[in-house]
Amino acid sequence: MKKLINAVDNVVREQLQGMAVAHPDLVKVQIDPHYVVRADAPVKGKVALVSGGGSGHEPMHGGFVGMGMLDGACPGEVFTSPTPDQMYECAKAVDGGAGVLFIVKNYTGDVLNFETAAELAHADGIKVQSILIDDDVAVKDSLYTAGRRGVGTTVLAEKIVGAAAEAGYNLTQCADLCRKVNSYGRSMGMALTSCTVPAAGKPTFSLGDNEVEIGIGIHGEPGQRRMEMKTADEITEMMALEIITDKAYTRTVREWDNDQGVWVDVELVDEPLKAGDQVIAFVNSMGGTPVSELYAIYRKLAEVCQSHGITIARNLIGPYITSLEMQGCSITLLKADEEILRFWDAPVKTPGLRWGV
Amino acid sequence: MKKLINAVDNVVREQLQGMAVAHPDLVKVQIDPHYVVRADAPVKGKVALVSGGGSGHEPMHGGFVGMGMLDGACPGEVFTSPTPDQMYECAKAVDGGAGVLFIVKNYTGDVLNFETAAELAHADGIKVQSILIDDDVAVKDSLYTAGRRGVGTTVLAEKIVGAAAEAGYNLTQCADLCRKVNSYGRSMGMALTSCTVPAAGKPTFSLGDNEVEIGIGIHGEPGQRRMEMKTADEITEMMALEIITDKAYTRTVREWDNDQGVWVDVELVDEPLKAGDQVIAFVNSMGGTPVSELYAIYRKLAEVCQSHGITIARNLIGPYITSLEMQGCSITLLKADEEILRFWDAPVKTPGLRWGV
Amino acid sequence: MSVTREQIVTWLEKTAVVLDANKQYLTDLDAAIGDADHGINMTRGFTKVMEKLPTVTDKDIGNILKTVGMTLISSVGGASGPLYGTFYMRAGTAVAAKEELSNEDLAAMLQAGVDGIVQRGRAELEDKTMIDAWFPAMVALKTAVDNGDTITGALQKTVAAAEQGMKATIPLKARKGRASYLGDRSIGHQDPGATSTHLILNALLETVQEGN
Amino acid sequence: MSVTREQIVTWLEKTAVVLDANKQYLTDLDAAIGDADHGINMTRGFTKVMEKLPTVTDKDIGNILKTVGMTLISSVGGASGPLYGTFYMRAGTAVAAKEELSNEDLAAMLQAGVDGIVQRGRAELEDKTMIDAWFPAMVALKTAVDNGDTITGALQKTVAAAEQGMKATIPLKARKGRASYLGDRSIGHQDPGATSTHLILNALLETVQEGN
Ligand SMILES: Nc1ncnc2c1ncn2[C@@H]1O[C@H](COP(=O)(O)OP(=O)(O)O)[C@@H](O)[C@H]1O
Ligand SMILES: Nc1ncnc2c1ncn2[C@@H]1O[C@H](COP(=O)(O)OP(=O)(O)O)[C@@H](O)[C@H]1O
Ligand SMILES: [Mg+2]
Ligand SMILES: [Mg+2]
Ligand SMILES: [Mg+2]
Ligand SMILES: [Mg+2]
Repeated sequence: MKKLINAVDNVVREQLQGMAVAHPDLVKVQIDPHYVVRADAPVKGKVALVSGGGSGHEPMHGGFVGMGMLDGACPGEVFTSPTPDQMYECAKAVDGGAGVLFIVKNYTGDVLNFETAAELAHADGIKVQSILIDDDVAVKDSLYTAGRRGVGTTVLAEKIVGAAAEAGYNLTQCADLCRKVNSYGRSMGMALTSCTVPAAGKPTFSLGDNEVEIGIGIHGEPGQRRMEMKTADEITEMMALEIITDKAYTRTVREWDNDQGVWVDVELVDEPLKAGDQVIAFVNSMGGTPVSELYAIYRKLAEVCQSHGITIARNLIGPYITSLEMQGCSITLLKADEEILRFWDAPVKTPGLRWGV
Repeated sequence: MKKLINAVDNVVREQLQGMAVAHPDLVKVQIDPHYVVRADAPVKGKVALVSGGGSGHEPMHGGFVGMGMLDGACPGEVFTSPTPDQMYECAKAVDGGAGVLFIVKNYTGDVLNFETAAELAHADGIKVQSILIDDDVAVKDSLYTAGRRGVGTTVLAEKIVGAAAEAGYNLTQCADLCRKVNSYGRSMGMALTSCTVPAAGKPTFSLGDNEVEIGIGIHGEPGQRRMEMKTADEITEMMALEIITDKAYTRTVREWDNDQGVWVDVELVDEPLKAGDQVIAFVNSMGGTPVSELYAIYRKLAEVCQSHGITIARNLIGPYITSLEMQGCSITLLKADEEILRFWDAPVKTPGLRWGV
Repeated sequence: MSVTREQIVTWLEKTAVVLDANKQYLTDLDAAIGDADHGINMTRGFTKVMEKLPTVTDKDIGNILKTVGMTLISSVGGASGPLYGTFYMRAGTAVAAKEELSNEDLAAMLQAGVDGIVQRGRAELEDKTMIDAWFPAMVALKTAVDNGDTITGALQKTVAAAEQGMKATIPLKARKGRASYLGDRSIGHQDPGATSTHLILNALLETVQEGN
Repeated sequence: MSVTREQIVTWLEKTAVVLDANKQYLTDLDAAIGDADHGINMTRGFTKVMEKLPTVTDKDIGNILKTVGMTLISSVGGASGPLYGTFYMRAGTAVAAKEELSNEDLAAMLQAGVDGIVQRGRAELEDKTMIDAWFPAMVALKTAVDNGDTITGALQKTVAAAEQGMKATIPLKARKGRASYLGDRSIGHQDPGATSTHLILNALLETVQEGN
């Protein structure tokens, strides 16, 4: 394993310290328990957005803390969900009285730990809502799996709901918008190489010179299937079609009822994309794939969308939700209505995403 | 070789086409000869900035075309300087009557081809100046080498001089500022892995599991020396010290005299950094190193700067001048006076760098 | 026959040692069908437990186990953190204020802990999770205790059942946790969580055997 | 004895073939001390030359060579593009309007081309560049022609000198081009540009030998 790190046990802490010295104007970093909050937190009267998850996906989530996006982020160990006390402390640090929205990627670890955190925060009198992101079409059914993983749509949701919170949406409105964004977003990823978890010291899986993993998540885990290497056009078309032709997706998720202080099961249905839809297209690098290759992907993606009557209204191209140094990419298409586009275009000022200001 | 590409011969063209569909609001892309110009080119009365070089360094240069930065960029084949006719056509497309400044990285190929382009543009009645970027302290003398390579400072120069041109600097003022930025900037790079040139199909060099290359350029060429892998802190300190303790650097460069229409040899001296200086610190990924590792580097860099009495006034952290998918990083310290900081902070709106707008 | 507070402490110490010794093994199992961190997670958690343990060894068993649970919850993260954390929390609650455990106490403790894991994680038997080791182990202990087995005999059956359940995860297709994303590709691999469960129960057996 | 227009065309065709055959070899040489593209660059250039050539084969030799030079300049890029481009441009100017070349013409043509490379690239002998092959080759041709050698004999000496110069680059430390960044690490590797120069001159020799 060759990485620009010091002792493996200090990897996450030192990266956070680097972020703290680099961006004191944007974020404050708390070490032990680890969390990142915007420099001006808590923002009085504004709904606070908190996300978190394992480290190794940078710039997500810490790099998305700042004006117009997240109020707080809780980084766990590499690829390991953070713990409830991090989330709880972070929620206390950012709550400006209007409540806290947890944006949770659907992984067993993240879900279980955020559940405990929501209970702790609620017990403390903080208004909490929690929305699950589960957009990965590579996971086909939810009955025989832990359900679709939360991947690319997370970045777009954090941007869009962040702008809504900034614009004065209340907690329920933010939660509703976040649920909508999740239900409008679909993603699919692939890997050319594995990544190496620092503490593990060797690649999580190994791929032949002529093999790729299709339908991967973001934790260096093997994908849905392994196949022979193909051209960028073929891979792009394959992934875009899985997204575009994905059927309605129904599953039951646990949501927090803040009034009752209990978890309730709700059934959610995502409707498929259809001709005539506008989308935000997000082509993401898994960390080790350079942006130049993403443009080749985007070129073909635009073609496939067009041939299915789907209009790309906005795009985002680059490494935003990564798996350490893994080579590969993911594609996210998010159906975008006027509300979503308006908040997408709103100013954002974070270490990892910035425009309009 | 596994890359997200189609036929190797189409790599550069397809990436440019992707950029064209992705950012029609920011850039116009010309295929054959290849060049990228800002969407509103030519901007009447404004000095036009043109840079270029081999492809494979994305987002540089095409990703830096837009308001507040470059007017035009000429991408060659991967790691191969573009040709004079690209540069000449690009210069014609962006000249708004106030002349064209070529920003040229010091590589024999880039220098020779831009020389011919300057002659062609001049013959056509376009006012031209050409400034060389040669900031790589890994190259020790200029007498027995082709001189210091142009690396990280290029990105900073394009941003700063781009803002100055936007603010109304005339051609000579832009050239003088660019020369100053170059003489104030120093860089050093290192690689953990080689990269693979698509047309070559295999890694340019191979490194043992416990080896790194120190003092690399940006073309996947071997570095100044090979050494045993060390910690991020040790590597950062070593590179930072080579930059900070670098002595005055004297060399003779050819500059274009637009009045006489001839090349003249001028001697340039870069003064060393000293305690009390303010700098812009730029920690760059070579393409395959994730931003999380850059933050660990930045943390140590800030420490080393502080212990030498150097204040980091601004920073830039991310993959901006890359070598395809190479893992590794470079550090640039640019001494920054009030003029430089003002133009650094000015708005910029390009596919690869954006703020303030 | 009973399990003393000192033996509970020894069990936890042994657990820390055995998980550390199997760190790589558990991580490798997780690399095959998960994200290559289970051994790392468990060692991180039990290293923290070892730091905390000296401050509570004079407390009652319920208190000790709840401290272990809270330490795991706040240091492990991942899926295993809240699940194992819940196990020790609930186990501790079941034996609140006790200074030593009868065989019946032990069976009730295990049952409470396992119930907690099921409530949090909602896994069922044959979902290819730690439940596939915990559940048969719990049943075996209860049956043995009901039959009046010695503590050593009862725990031997418990560990044997856990081991069998662990091995039985190999041919299963995962339906919970990260491994479920792999679908058929999860078949043929042993579940890392079921493996750490077996190690933990075996540490208890060894503790009790040494005490005799 | 003379070199005809047809032979010049054949020479260029042979050059394209031999560079293509040595594409990997030249690129590998460049990987060792440069950026792994010299073979790719030269093939890209001569592929374009082959596309252009049919449109000028009825023109005079000066015209043909100048077209080759302009094509290389506008299609190769890198350091070798302008340098080889300048060679053919200047060579063409030196034999402007000629339909065939005397031995003296050939020597003058080579001299003009090499002078052009030196002016553009400012390399000196032993800088470990293509000049280390071009320069001794040019001197050998001039001497042989002055001595009244046959064209074949003169070109044999030319190619031998180029080959020797090419091999002599191996122990040198580079002082120009990318290889110069390597310092001492450039020692022990043959310069790719000197190697392509030798191949180009050898193609001329072969053309002339076939014609006899
Ligand atoms: N819903 C669940 N119920 C019970 N056990 C589970 C569940 N999900 C996962 N597990 C267990 O957790 C183990 C993985 O733990 P670990 O690797 O530490 O966490 P993560 O999956 O978050 O990386 C699995 O091997 C499995 O035994
Ligand atoms: N200043 C120079 N003068 C003469 N030849 C040079 C000079 N610089 C480089 N060369 C030649 O160019 C060759 C490299 O060409 P090539 O690899 O195609 O271009 P680049 O170095 O731009 O990648 C070197 O092997 C050397 O022979
Ligand atoms: Mg994990
Ligand atoms: Mg080159
Ligand atoms: Mg795991
Ligand atoms: Mg080269």
